Amino acid sequence: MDQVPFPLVMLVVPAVGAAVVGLLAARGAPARATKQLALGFSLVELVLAVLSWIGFRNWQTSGGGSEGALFAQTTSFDWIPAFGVRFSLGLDGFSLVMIALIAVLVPIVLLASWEERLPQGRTFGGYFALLLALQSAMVGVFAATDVFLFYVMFEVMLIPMYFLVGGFGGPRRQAAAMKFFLYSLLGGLLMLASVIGLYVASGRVLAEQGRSGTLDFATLREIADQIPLSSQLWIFAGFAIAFAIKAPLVPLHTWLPDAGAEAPTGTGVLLVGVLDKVGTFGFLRICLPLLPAASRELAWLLLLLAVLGVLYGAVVAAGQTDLKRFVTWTSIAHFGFIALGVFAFTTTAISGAVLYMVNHGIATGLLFLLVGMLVSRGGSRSVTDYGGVWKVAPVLGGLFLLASLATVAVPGTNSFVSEFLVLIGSFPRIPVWTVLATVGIVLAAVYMLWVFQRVMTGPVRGSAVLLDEPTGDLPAGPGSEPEPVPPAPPAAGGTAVAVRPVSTAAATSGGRHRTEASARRFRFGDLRAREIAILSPLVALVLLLGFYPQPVLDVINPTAQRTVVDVGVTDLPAPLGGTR
Amino acid sequence: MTTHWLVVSALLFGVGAVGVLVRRNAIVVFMCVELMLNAVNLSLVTFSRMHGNLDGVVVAFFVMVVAAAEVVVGLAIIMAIFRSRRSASVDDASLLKY
Amino acid sequence: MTDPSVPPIVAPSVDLVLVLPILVVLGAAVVGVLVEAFVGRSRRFAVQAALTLLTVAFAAVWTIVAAVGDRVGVTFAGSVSVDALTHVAWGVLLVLAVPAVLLVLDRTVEPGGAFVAAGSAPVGSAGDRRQNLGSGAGGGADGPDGAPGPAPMQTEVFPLILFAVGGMMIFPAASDLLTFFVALEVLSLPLYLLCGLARRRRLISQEAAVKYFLLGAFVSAILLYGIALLYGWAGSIRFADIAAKIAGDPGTGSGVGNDLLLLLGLALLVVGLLFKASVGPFHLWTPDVYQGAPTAVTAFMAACTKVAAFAAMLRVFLTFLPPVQDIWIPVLSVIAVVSMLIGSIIGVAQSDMKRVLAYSSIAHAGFILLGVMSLSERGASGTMFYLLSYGFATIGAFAITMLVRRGAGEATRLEEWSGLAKRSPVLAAVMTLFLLSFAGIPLTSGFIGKLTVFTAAVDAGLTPLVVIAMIATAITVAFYLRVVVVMYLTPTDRADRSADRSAGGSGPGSRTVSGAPGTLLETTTAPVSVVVPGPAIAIVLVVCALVTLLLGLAPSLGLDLLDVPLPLLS
Amino acid sequence: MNELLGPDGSVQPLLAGDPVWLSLIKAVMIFAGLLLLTLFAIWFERRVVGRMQHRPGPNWNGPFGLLQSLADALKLHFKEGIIPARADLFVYIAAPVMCAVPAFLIFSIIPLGGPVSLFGHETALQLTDLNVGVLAAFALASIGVYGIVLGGWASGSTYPLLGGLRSAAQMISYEVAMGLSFVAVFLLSGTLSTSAIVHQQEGGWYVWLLPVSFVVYVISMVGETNRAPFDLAEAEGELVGGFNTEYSSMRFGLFFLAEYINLINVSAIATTLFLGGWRAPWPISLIPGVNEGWWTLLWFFIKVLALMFFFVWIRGALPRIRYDQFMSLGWKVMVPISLVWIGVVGTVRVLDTTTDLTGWAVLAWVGIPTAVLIIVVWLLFARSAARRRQAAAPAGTTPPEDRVLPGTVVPASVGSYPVPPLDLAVPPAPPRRDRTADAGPDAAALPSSRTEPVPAGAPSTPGGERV
Amino acid sequence: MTLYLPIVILLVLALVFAASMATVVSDGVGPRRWNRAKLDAYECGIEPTPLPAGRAGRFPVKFYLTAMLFIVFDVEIIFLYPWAQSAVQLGVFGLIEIGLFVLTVGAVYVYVWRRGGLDWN
Repeated sequence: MDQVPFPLVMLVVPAVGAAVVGLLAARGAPARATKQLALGFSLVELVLAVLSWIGFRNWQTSGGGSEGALFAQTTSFDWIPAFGVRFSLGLDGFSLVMIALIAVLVPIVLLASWEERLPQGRTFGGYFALLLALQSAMVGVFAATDVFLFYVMFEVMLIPMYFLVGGFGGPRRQAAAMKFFLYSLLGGLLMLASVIGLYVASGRVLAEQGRSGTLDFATLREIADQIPLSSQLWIFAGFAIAFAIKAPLVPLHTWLPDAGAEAPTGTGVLLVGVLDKVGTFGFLRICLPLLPAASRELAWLLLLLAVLGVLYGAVVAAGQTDLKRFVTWTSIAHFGFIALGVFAFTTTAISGAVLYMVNHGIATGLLFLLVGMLVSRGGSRSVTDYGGVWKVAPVLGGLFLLASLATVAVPGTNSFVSEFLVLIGSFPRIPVWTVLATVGIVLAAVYMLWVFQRVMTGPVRGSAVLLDEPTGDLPAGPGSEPEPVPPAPPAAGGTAVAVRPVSTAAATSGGRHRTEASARRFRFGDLRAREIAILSPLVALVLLLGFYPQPVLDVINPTAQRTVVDVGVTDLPAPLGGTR
Repeated sequence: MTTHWLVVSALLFGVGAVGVLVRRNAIVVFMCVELMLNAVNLSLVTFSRMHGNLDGVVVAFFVMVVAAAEVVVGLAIIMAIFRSRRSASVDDASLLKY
Repeated sequence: MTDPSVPPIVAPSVDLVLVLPILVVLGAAVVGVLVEAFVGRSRRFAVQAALTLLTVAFAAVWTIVAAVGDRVGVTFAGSVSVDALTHVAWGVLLVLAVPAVLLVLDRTVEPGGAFVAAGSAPVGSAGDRRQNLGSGAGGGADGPDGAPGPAPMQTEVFPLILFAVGGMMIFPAASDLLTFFVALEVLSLPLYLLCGLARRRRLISQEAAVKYFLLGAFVSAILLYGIALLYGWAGSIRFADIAAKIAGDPGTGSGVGNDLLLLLGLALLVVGLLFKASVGPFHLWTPDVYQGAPTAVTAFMAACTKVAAFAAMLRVFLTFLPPVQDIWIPVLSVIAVVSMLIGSIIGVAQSDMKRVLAYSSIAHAGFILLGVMSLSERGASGTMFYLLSYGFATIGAFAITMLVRRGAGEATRLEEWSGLAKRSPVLAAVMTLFLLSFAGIPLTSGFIGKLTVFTAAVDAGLTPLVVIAMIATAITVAFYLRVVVVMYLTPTDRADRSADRSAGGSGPGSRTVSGAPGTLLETTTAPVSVVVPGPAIAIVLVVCALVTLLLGLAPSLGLDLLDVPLPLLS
Repeated sequence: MNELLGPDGSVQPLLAGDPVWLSLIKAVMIFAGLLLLTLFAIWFERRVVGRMQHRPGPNWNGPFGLLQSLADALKLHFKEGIIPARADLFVYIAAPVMCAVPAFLIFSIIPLGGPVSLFGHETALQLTDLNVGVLAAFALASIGVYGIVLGGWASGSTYPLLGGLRSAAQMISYEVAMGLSFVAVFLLSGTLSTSAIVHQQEGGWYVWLLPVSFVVYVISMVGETNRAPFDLAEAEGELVGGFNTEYSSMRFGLFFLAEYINLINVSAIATTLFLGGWRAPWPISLIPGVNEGWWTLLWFFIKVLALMFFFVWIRGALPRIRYDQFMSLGWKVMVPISLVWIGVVGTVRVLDTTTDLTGWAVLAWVGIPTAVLIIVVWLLFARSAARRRQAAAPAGTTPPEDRVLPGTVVPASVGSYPVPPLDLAVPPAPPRRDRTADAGPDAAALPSSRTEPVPAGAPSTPGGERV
Repeated sequence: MTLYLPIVILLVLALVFAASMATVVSDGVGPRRWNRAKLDAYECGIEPTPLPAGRAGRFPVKFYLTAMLFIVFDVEIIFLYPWAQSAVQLGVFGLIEIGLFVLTVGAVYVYVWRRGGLDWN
């Protein structure tokens, strides 16, 4: 059980699922069947993740990690012998938690997308197949223990994501998808250059032992110190740019708000919640252990970017009026924190960073889904089109508050633990950066609460209010009609559904403030039971990890320790005694 | 003495090359190319004499053949375009410039 | 009178078995000419097509057998060198030639074949229209109403292709300057002609031919001058002698004058080669010719000519350049960068499918040049792998270009491809695969090609170039993506959709263009339609897609076969 | 004396010692001689033709009218040199020069005689002796074609243009046959030097060994010189005066001069290559001393004169043939015959000298394949001729024809006699005058424009391209 | 080189003669009587065709074809001459090679013949 190659299985299952669902959809299978099938596959994946977790824990507790074996549940076979490339998968603490996060998020995303309004001409079969394909690729990225395989999966991940954003997103989806793809691809190609460089550099080192170059993680890690610093710096640069684009760190972040905003809600969750973590994960997986000298040398630069991201992301987020863009900007700030933790080079900070990756996925996922539900009701992404939603939809408002608090990292939510760990872990080594980043926390509270206040509190207005014109097909009240209200008739051109906020008309006609009396004819109702059910796992996780993060930290910590050792710095204890 | 021939050949080659670049009529361009080929032949033969082996002369022979084959192919193509549009000027053929 | 100073002529040793594939191909070409002369018009097409296919296939098989059996050697008095590089080049070339020939012989897309039936009929004349509309001389595919269809194509195309293939095979094997030059011409001349033989859009086609021919002849002359100068410098036309002289010359040259000859000679030679491979600033012909030539020929050129040119470049570079690489690598670097950037940046602005592919080929030429420049075993085999993967993808892409039609002609404008994914999802998916391969996305053969070539380049210390190549790749992806966007994410316009419905019921083998005269006219109002591919194109598409995928998933299959050990024989 | 000969018997070493003044004298002599010979040849031709036609020919100026040509030439000098308005001035003037100069030069490699002593200097009766002598002559002859075609073109007039083209086509066509006929000679002689070839004919003239080559050469030399019965370029009935229609005065005179010098040239080459050059003919050659010194000049000119008589003879005897017959003869008869003949000669020569086969074996090796080849070709011809006859037969009995010419109208119901094509309607305007009418269909091939639909039942135009 | 000198001498002689005949004699010695009709193209007294063939008009294609054929065969001759000169030295090998060469050109010849390239009508 311990050494069952779960990663491989978890890579294959969604891939097969994607193929099956895609084929069925192409053959005209009913949408419902394809949806259920896709959900089935994702649930299987979830079960596998749980089993894998258990197996990993067993392996860990039985001392598996201490005998030099870096990875559990490995699979490895020759792929391209000419390049010393092997198809090898395995799990360590970092990858396990990320894969678990994916496994949790994907079923939720599928369920949340159950009634998504797809652009004309698109089918659920295609959508879900692409989501599954994306899941497979993401599992591959996190589980890859060969740098080459990592790169391959890194690139392959782009394609389903590209089609998800470009094919199923909002009105400006094509430009956004293109921007996303080109950014990522450019990063990916620079990374390819670095992969090649790493291979060549390893070849030079290994040639002395009569071996040819390799891209195997374990081998590379052993010889990491023998690669000359000058080479390391170049190689590091390529990887770092790729990961900084992916993460995204500030000067390279501009694709994310567009892609995140235009992506359909479910896709956005995966994009912000998981996909972007590949960047920070890459730093941990490749830059730190394999290029330690360069990492030490260039840590200041990444830290600078991280802090910049924290502050800039927070400031810009505060200025956003588009809800989805707002969420992506908050994420940019959070990624700054994660990067800060990564490049602090202490076990606590790194553990915190990894935990932050998980927590951010959960919290932002929740927030994103909530925003999605709100937008699908209100038909507008603009903050100004909402007001007093809480009064109309108290459950939605409550959960939104929880998600906001989690995002701001209020104690008791999961983000608090990770943010705290990052900050106290970083402080001993990089006090100045840490203090600067702390400012971001304050800013986060400002922007988050401000948005919350504008959307949820105050008088009911904007999209929440029914129009004066009675249109027969409107839902009479909450919960009576499962189908969300169509925001607008489909555009005649058949292109993307041009969502014009219904409120515009209302706003100009002066019907802005309504009395409480008309609140029963609100345009949209509160969350329905199934929506609550969909969100409840995330809510549970937010709270659970807020109070008891130890199981996750147990998984992460050994790997974090190892990583710090790999970087070649002495670990600095956190001032408050760490978390172990 | 022989280097003079090389200079002549280079000059001829240059004249041909300039002709190709400057002239617009397909047939004239084509003739300039032939001039270039023959200029090369001159150098080949000169070099052959300088080195005292026959390689250059043999190459020159084959160059003649190739030139001839080029003439045939070129005439065929130019003739075809000439029949289609009644002009042999490269300038007139401008469908592909956009 | 015989000069006593001239040594007596000695008959050179000739190993015919070594060069058998060349002999077979060229022999079959000659037989093809005779077939034109003697076989009746109605049977000519079948005979020619079979002859060409079988010949190429036989040569391919023989090459593989010979390569596996490691039959190597230098023959014809040192002018032809059949070594691993030659075998690999032949193998790649012939393997690519088979699908290219299949495209050429397809007659389902264009009734009567994609080539002109009577090249001598003036464009637009009554005779010209007659040959395209039917009721011309019989023998072509008959229309549904029993009236004779368009006149069958000129089958001289097949011998021409065989001659070109023959030349392409000699080119990388040539190990003296004379053979080199002759091979270059043997491969070029048929191509010039083939470019001008399109059935549709003949004016553009002929213009492409003239353009290609004039530029090609000009560059041949330049290359020839390079040959003359090299000979003048070394006193021998054999590669081995020249290489020995270069290597043996301390500091490359005893005097400035001599150095100048070597430098200029090599430079001009290289220019010629780069032109043929449509690299960098020597690419000017490429977009026009690719656009104008019949699409099948374009595919053939894009795939096979590149193989021949780069393989020859490998031999020339590997033979001559190592001692003087300090001078040459910077120059070539600039060229490679220019090629990559021209191809990628100008390509972004293109709106014609064939031109997009042409600029893509220019960019790819720049990438491939990196592999050649690394002057190593890995570089050589990487180059060949790249050519193989690029060749299959490009043939496949052009095959799909053949299928998308408006009226009677090909619909090559990008906007005409909008919504292709809805119309024919499989074609769009396959096209996407090819485009991803061009873009170098992992799990496609193009990625492995890039990987091998770039690895070799990094190994050779060309890291900055690789970085630029990566950026260029990213730019090229922009225009590949545009095609994908157009196919998948752009809806078709209404007129097309209605036409699609009416033509939608076309079963296998039937054509969406009707055979009735008057409807075949190329007009902008005609709907865009997708032809159901006939067996030949279907095979090509399947093979290209499979190879692209297979080499992406399991590249060792190809990489191991394409090993080029150094040094080369000469 | 033999040490002054090259290894293959050429007189190159001998001539290499010529001082410049001697070359100059020789050049002047050849130049003057050719002019005189031309005057003589014109007179000769007119006299002989006159005799053949039962009339006296020129007999007024000088003894036997010998000065008639001179009078004609002088008259030409005093004629007005017209330059047509549409002529391309430079080329128009240069063309006759281009025609005449190579004609003079060809004679420089002809061995007029054997080694003699000239002004106390041992030399040969030959201006120069190149080791590519025949090739040089061949090349110079080709340059003459330029003069003709350019002259026709530069006149800016239709008839000269067509005449020039015709004569260029004719000359290059026969040049191929001529060139091929030389190959057999080189095979036997192993050299291209004219004097060496003459030297090697000591044992026997090549005309006996290579009769086929000789015949081919003689026919092609008539074609090459545009002489009757092959004088199609100047066919007065068809093309007025051919390429020189627009020429007058001595520019015309130069063309005329060139034609006659070429006549002498080809005769001289025939003499050199096939008729033993300056060697005395057989019975006379038995007399000792006739093949030496200045006697040789005599034998040479006798042979040349004999050939010229032959020229005149056939002019007087044969009618002008049709152009297609003429080209067919050149391309379809002389070329294949030459090729086969070269094959035969080459094989015999190579097998005979490089292998130890006996004479009979060689003959078998060569003869059997040749015989087979000839039989096969003959059978093929017989078949295709039969087929052609069949095709010409009434259509009712014609089996479906394989090689239908596109554009030929094969009426569905034909009587037993040919029906004229039904599309002889006269077009409203000649296409050449109406350029805009052409632009329409041309543009139609563009993707963006619309082609005119073919009118239903549009008549097909006959002719055009073949399959 | 000295072997070519006599040719140059003869060339100069002939050139001077021909050039003087074509220019000085033709244009200087004879009378000059201007007449518009005289300078027109000669077409048997009829009005000359406005566009004479060849300048802006067209040559009959047949002549191009002949030119191409000539080139092909001239090339053949280029190779036959050296072989003929050295046939004995090259021996059977040379014979076979030239045979193949002639056969190749022969294939073209047959092709042209069968396709009517040699027919004039």
